[in-house]
Amino acid sequence: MAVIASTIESALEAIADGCTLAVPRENSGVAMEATRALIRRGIKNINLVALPTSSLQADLLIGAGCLASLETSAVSLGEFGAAPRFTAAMTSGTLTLKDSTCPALHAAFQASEKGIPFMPLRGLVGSDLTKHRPDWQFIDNPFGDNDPIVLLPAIKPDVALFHAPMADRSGNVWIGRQRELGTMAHASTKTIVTVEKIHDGDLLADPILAAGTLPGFYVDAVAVVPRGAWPLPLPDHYAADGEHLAEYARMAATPDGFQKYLAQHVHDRRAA
Amino acid sequence: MAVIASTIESALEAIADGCTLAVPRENSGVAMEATRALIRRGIKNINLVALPTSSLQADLLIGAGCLASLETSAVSLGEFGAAPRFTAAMTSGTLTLKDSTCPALHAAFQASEKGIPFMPLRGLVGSDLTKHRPDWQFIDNPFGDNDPIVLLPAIKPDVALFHAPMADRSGNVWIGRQRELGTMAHASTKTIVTVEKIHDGDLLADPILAAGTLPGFYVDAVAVVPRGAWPLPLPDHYAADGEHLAEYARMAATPDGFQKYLAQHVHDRRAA
Amino acid sequence: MTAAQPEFRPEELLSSVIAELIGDVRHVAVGNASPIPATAALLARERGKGRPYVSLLQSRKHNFFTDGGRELFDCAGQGRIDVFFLSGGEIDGEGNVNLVSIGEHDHPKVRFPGSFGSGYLYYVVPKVILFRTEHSRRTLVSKVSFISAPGTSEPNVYRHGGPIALVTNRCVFSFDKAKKRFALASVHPGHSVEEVVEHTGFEFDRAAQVPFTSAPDADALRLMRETVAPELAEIYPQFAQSVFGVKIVA
Amino acid sequence: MTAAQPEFRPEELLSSVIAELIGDVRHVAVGNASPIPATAALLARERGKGRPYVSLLQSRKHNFFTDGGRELFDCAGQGRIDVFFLSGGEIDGEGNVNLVSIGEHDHPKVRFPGSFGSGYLYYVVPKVILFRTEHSRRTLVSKVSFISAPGTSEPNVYRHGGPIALVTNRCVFSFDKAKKRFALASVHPGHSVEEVVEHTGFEFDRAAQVPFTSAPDADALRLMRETVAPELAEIYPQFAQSVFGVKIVA
Repeated sequence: MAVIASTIESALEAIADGCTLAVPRENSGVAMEATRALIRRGIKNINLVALPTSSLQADLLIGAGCLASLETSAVSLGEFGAAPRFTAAMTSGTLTLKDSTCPALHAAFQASEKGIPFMPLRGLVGSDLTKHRPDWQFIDNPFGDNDPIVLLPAIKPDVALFHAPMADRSGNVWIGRQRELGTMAHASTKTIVTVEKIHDGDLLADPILAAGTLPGFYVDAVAVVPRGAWPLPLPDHYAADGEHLAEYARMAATPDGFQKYLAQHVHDRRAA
Repeated sequence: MAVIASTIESALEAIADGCTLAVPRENSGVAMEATRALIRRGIKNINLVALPTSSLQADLLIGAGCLASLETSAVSLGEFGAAPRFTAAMTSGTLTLKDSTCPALHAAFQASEKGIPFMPLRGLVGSDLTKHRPDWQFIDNPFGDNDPIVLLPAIKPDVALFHAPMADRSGNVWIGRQRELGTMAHASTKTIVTVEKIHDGDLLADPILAAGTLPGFYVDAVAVVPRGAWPLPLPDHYAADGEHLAEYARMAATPDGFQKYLAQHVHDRRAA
Repeated sequence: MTAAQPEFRPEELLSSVIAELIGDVRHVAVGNASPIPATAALLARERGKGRPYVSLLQSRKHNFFTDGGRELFDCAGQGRIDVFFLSGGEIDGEGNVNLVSIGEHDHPKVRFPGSFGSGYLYYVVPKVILFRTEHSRRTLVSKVSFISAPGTSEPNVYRHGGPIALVTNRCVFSFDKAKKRFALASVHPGHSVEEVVEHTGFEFDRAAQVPFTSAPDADALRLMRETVAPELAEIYPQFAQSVFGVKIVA
Repeated sequence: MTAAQPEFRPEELLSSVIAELIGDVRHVAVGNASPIPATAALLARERGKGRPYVSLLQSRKHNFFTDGGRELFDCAGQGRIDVFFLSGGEIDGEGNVNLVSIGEHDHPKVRFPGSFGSGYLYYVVPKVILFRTEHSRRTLVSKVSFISAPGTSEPNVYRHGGPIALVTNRCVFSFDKAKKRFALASVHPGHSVEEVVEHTGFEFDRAAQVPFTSAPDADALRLMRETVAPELAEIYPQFAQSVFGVKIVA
């Protein structure tokens, strides 16, 4: 169902102010250039859901004031330290956060993928995470005896957004081992993908390629954005730009520095 | 963890009398030669679980008296008609059957894959299937209001058995789009696979092949059995042998004819 | 029927009427061993210039699924399948289908293959078209012996789907969910209301005048014969040959 | 320590003691940004001649996962991960870990990145080794401000996993599940029991005589330096260079 959009901006049209937006973890194919385009557009009040963690993407959107809320099991720059805008927003009490744990996010997306209202998960009993999640419910496992188990409501985002190695002209997208991207698309009403390149031919026609392909049936728009995950990595394609991430960590440590970063690397930068 | 077995018989050692054995539907890679080897060995009291349907494989095992019970959402020879030994066993009341519906089997295997005791499923309310499944439970959906939903207990087979296009020497198995084979392996304690051929090299080393690969970590034994799904099809590799299936349907229509079929096509036949 | 009406085969009539029932939707999925529904879905796609998306589960080429056997059901659960086809060893007047057995469940008189996905898909696919060519008191019964999937559910039951029609070799019934009852929508050319009444085991509504099922127009026939039939030959070679004269290539 | 004892770096000591704690198991998984646990796991694998299977989540080469980000957790839920490593912004004397915040949850004084998978893995992985190099009253506290995952659970709670030990830059604590309490198992060479008491914010058991942590033997050092270090360089180039002198190849 997908169309190959002529510009990244047109591909992103379905991501409206106030929508619930699902994005993958930092090393699974994050649509960073698309994220910068959304910030340039001045997007507002996004309910961001990270499957299951985030790094630069969430931090940028937080710092740029684009989020209404965030659901994640962690935000961190990894070896480059804490995520500075996330940390600042949390300690100043300005970000509404739904703290989760990784498998809970995976399970809640799978619930939506399966069209079921909730998914049970082991663990979590006695964790303070549950105190802040009135949307999670405990029941006594009907197949056990005095066996509390948490039920997680399905997460059904309006839009899923990620970056992948390639798509064909029918909008089939090769995701490889990053199967959670498929689940994210299945769980979301719409899916928008940026890709490194267009694959000539039909990704579904070759059984070997088809095994790693998200069918275009689930995809609403595709834009070609070479190095679209930069400065984050694209698995098997390019590594993270550590120098740039270190520079981000330095600049974003202060509100002024972050504004300078936005000006330099988001507003003055356009997709190739 | 897999070893490439030198004979099909040695690969099948873990399938003991009385075990719960998971097998895929008729067009997903059924290990038919392995099934014949099990019948030759005289296997008994198997609790067979078909994910989610079966054809010749279940019918042969029923006719040969190998099953203690069967869980499936259907047994049929498709265009070749009803499965004669299944039908005869049912109408004579000699087979213990757990009638299911396809997505319930998928969900129950996914529950086991996820290490959760049960999985909810929509549908089924008001179906007579539920009258014969005391192991299924209804609850009032805690996220709804007067909203009955069925909970299916996880299915955790002792062994999963299927046939696939190829494996490498580390026991990594290429399953392609037949992702339910991966779920079946994850859900089962052990997994045994027959393959058309050995792939030289590491299936996990190439990202394109890796996307369709079940890691050898989950696989306990692999045996090379060219045309190991015959007379059933192997997707993208060979079609069903319709002539043979028609012959089976004819012969298996009577107990004597079935015994003749067993003698000719099971006991007198050995793996290449 | 006028002399100008082109000739057609019964399979072409059924395919054409099912294509009409499909209507303007996004996605039609067709299960195994269903050559007439497959013809209808592909015809609908040709007439809709690519819409609906058609998934033929039996085909490798004509379905996009890459997430294993569960994807069809997950896709339906997501609300992404608009039309599906079901049949039944028995179908009753309330739209209940029986794919399991007649008689005692554990020791039945008649055993059918099993429920397949009906116990789920009937609830979540908005337009389920029941299709059973054999129209007799054996198949269309007053009350099924075993409910694989019920035709209707109580208002509190999560249900977005269910039967919209039942197509047989004699007629088309429409289904009224509120009344839990079929109504005779049309009788195929060459058949009669009396014949339908005689061979139907359940009560159904009917108007004083029941129209004949619309014959396929010239455009539909051309599309089926020229465009759809060669596509069908991949998975239904016998059917494509016997109905449309497509040569079987080994 | 005798003169024959080879010299070693602190990271080598920690890796060696963690390799001992891993023991004879089937599968060790190591999360992101954990170079010392990764060294330990690879050392254990070398000494076990290929057993345990080691999954380094940060590596493309050293993990087999092909079913997306959920597979690690599914695999653990299946009982197929025997050892995992967790850390905490705070760890308390009952083995509770805090990866979330200090102070009010919605307006904290200190915010950590988040719980990651701890709220699940701590319950289902039989041997969780807590690892925190910074051993201070700031990190090892009497009671964590927020429980990302508790050290123990009531008997009716489904729990096959939990902490077995806590390794710091000063010592090794073992964990007694029944007593819900750590015991000082050994003190690293160059450190003392008094120092551990001074810098630990929680109460713990200790014997009258606490041994020194066993130094890595010559074989372990050789394996780490010659075999493990080059493997590590793929994902921890800085670490492999600074600890083991592996040259970084661009």
